[in-house]
Amino acid sequence: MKKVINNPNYVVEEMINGLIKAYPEYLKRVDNYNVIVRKSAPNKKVALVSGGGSGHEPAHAGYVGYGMLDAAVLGEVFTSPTPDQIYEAIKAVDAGDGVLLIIKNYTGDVMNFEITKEMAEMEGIKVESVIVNDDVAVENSLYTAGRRGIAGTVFVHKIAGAMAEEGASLEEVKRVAQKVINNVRSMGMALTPCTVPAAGKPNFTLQEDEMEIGMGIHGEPGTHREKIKPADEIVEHMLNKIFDDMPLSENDDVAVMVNGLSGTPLMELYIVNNKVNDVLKSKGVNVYRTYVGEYMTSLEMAGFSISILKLDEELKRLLDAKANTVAFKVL
Amino acid sequence: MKKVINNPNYVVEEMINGLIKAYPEYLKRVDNYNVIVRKSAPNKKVALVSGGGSGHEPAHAGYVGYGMLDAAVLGEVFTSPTPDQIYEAIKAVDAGDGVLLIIKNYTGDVMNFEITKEMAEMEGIKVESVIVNDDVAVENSLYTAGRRGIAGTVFVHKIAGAMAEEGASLEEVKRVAQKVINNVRSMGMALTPCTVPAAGKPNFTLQEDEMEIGMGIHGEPGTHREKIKPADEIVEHMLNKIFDDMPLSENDDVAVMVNGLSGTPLMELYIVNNKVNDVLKSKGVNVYRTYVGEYMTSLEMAGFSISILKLDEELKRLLDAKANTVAFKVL
Amino acid sequence: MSLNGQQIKQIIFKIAQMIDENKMYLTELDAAIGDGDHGINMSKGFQAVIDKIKDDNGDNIGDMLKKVSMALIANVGGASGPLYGTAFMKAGMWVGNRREISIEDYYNMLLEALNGIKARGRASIGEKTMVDSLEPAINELKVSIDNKFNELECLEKMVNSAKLGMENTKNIVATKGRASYLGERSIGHLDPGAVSCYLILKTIFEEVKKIKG
Amino acid sequence: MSLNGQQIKQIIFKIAQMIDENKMYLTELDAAIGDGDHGINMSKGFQAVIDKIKDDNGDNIGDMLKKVSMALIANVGGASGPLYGTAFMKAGMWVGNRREISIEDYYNMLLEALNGIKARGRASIGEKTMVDSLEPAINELKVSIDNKFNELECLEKMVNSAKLGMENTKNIVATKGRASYLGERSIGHLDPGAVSCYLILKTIFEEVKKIKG
Ligand SMILES: Nc1ncnc2c1ncn2[C@@H]1O[C@H](COP(=O)(O)OP(=O)(O)O)[C@@H](O)[C@H]1O
Ligand SMILES: Nc1ncnc2c1ncn2[C@@H]1O[C@H](COP(=O)(O)OP(=O)(O)O)[C@@H](O)[C@H]1O
Ligand SMILES: [Mg+2]
Ligand SMILES: [Mg+2]
Ligand SMILES: [Mg+2]
Ligand SMILES: [Mg+2]
Repeated sequence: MKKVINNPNYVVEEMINGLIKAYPEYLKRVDNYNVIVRKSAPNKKVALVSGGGSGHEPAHAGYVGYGMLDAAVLGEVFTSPTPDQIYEAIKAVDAGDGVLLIIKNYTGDVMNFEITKEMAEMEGIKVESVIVNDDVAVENSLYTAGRRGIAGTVFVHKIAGAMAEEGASLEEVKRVAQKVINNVRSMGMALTPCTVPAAGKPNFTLQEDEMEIGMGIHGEPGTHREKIKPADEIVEHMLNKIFDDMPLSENDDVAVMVNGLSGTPLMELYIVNNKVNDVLKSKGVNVYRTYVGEYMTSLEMAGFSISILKLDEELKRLLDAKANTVAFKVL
Repeated sequence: MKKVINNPNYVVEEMINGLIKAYPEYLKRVDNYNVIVRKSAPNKKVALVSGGGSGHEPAHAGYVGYGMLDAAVLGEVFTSPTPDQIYEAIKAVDAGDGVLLIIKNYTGDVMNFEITKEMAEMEGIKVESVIVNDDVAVENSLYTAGRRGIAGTVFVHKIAGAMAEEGASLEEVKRVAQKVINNVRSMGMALTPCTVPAAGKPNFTLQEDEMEIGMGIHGEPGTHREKIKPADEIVEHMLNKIFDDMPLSENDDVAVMVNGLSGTPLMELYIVNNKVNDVLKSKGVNVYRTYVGEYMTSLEMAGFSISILKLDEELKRLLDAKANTVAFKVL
Repeated sequence: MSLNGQQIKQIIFKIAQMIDENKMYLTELDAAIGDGDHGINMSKGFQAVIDKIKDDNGDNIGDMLKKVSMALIANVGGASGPLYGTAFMKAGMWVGNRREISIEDYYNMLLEALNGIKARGRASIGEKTMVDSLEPAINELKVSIDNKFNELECLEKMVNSAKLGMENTKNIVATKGRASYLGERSIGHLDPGAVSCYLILKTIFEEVKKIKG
Repeated sequence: MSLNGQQIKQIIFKIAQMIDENKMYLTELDAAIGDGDHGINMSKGFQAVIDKIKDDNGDNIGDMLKKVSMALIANVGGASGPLYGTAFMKAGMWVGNRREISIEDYYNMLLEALNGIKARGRASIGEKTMVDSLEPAINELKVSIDNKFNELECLEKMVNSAKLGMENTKNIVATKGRASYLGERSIGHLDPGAVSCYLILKTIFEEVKKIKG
């Protein structure tokens, strides 16, 4: 395990400290909790709370700030945070106008957030939640745990966050968050595994010439494993899986996110986007905005995901609204 | 070689296309050249041009935009761009107020940029240049090629860019760029090598438990190789090398950049920053701003660099001035 | 059978010890079809349980079980934390301030726990989860009680049924939890949660046998 | 010796061919103490040179050499591009619109080239660069011309001296270019630029010998 760390058991603690020390103008920590909140938020607005296991940085603490999240709850590496932590986040940011929980669809996350929601409701706090499930590598059916939540989550943070910043009600913020979820689809692939520090060894293996298509952000299995192909072929396959699940028509407006899982250089992400853009244009789809970078990573895993968000006028306006967070800024 | 690419010979071309397609609102390409310029710049201002080999993304094209660069010239991977390319960039952005070339101190870069400078001067274009040499892993003496230019370059782009945006003269912009260079020092380390696509194999090897201290961003050798140590010890050693070269006093103000070389996850960079911040505070140094992320990478290399910039009031003002580029934004 | 709070506390301590002994085993089971942390999670949680109730005098069984629940919820993490946490919470709510429990009480507590798990996990039997060992065990317990078998016999039959259910998870395609991402590839593997649940029921039986036998 | 433009053009073509044949060798030398691209760079550059001058009738030697220079500058990349480019540029500027060159002209052109390289690279002899084969070669050429040796003898002595200088780079610690980052570790390796420079001088001698011999 080649990592720049001190002790595998304290990576989350030291990471939080390093993050707060880097950006005290944006972030502060709730004492004794792995909860990061905005340095300053307006007194009256719907608060947005997200979170999940660590190891996906900049998600989610990097999205805490003006126009996005009010709090992020950080679990251990690849492990859902527990309700006591989530509850503390809710209490820290609730300003009386209600709290929206943005949850990625993993059994542990969903249950831990939902227990907390019940706890908070018992205390009279208005809490709503949405579950992001953009990963088309997993079939969505009543008889499975359903699609996983991956990089598309960042669009939910951005758009619901902009809506909340505008002063909308909890119901409105939830509505627009759910609209994003209904209109975003993603798919990932991996070239290499990653190593959870406490485990000390990679969570799976791939041969020198192999890749896994549909790989999840914790190394969950994808649709299949095959020999590495040229970037363009990989992209075409992944986009087809996305289109199968969410057909696009001519003149549709979309936002694109080409998300690096961490080990893949930006150069390759741009090469991927070159093809993504071509395919979309060839279908007559209008690419309204593109985001290429590392938004939702998977420790040191090499690979990427593509997310496509279908836009209407409301989503465009909110996507372009001002945001000022460590990892996502719109001037 | 595990890469998401199509053809090793076209990586730069496809990367440029993917970049422009991602950010048409920020960037455009000079036809037939590997030159990327601002979508829109004021008619009258000093123009900033930087560049170098590719493989360091987001450097330098990611810094083209409001408040930073006017053009970036992209060489082949790890290879200086040639004068015909640089010349095209100069011609594309010169608005009559002169052009500042920001060069990283590598023999090839320096000579190619200087030849171009002479060519442009012969055409009556006012051109000045500065050479960034922040890497303290290399001793600076009249009898060596001198310190290399690494991540500290981004501070030069930011601060000189802000000065130019304010409408300062070429001499003023050059003065402040040189002030940054005089006050910035960096040092890097690597855990893994990287592979130039056209070469197809790693440019050096490191054992499973080894790291190289002082490694350059093209895999140039550093000061020494040793067994991996805890993050805190590595940081302490690197900072000491920086302080040896640029002593800091109590109450000095500094900006810190913890720069990932690409393969290292953000989590580890925050852990590094946790220690950097502690060491600086223990010396009574005031950390004015911190930047943690991937600013000047080295293909898929795992590792990081630390840059320390000593600040005065002028540098603080310019560091905080508005910037709107793909990879660096200040609201 | 009439167990008092002190005895229940001792049983919980034994469960914690047993989980610790099976930490690697459970983790390996999870590594095959999940993320390889079930044993680690559970053991961390039950360490916290011990801390939380070690000074409890057992006078209020309901309160004690709620403490167990909170410790599990706050410390296990992952899917099994909220599930086992909910189970103990529901059992504790049902038992309330009773000072002793009978075999019928025990049945009712388990039933509440099962319903809590199913509601929390939106799971039913046959999805390759802990429900697959717990639900048949409870059904068997009910039949045995109705048949007026003696208490230890009831518990033994319950454990045997849990074991069968647990073993049967090998034949099931997971449709809940992480293992569901594997689809058909989950066949042939035991579900780690079903195993930990079986082991807990087995520990309860063995401890009651020691106390009563 | 009086070479005309056509003959010089043929010599340049031979140089391009020789560089191509030594592409891997030069690249390997560079891999040891640099970034492993010197042969690739040079071969790419001389391919461009051929393209650029293949239709040149050689009437204006100065212009032709400037074309060579531009092709090298625009296509070699790296450090050697501007250096060799400057060399041919300076040589071309000196020769101007002469239609033939003598051995003395040749000496002056080389001297201009050397000075160009040294200025561009801020290098002097003993820094483990191409200067280490070029400068002794030029000095030797001067002495031979002053001694009124015959022309082929002058060139041969020049090449021998270049060879000695090139071989001596093994003993030098690099203080310019990428190899300088290696410090002491650069000892024991030939400098790739010194080798390519020696090979170019050698090719020139061999071609002149063919033409004149
Ligand atoms: N929706 C669910 N309903 C009931 N049990 C579940 C559900 N999801 C997971 N489980 C149980 O949880 C176990 C996994 O627990 P654990 O490994 O601790 O959590 P995680 O999967 O979050 O790492 C599974 O073996 C299964 O028995
Ligand atoms: N400052 C300098 N002055 C003279 N020659 C130099 C200088 N720097 C490098 N060289 C020459 O250039 C050669 C390397 O060329 P090449 O590999 O093509 O460029 P790069 O080092 O940029 O990859 C070295 O072997 C050396 O002879
Ligand atoms: Mg697990
Ligand atoms: Mg887990
Ligand atoms: Mg080289
Ligand atoms: Mg090179």
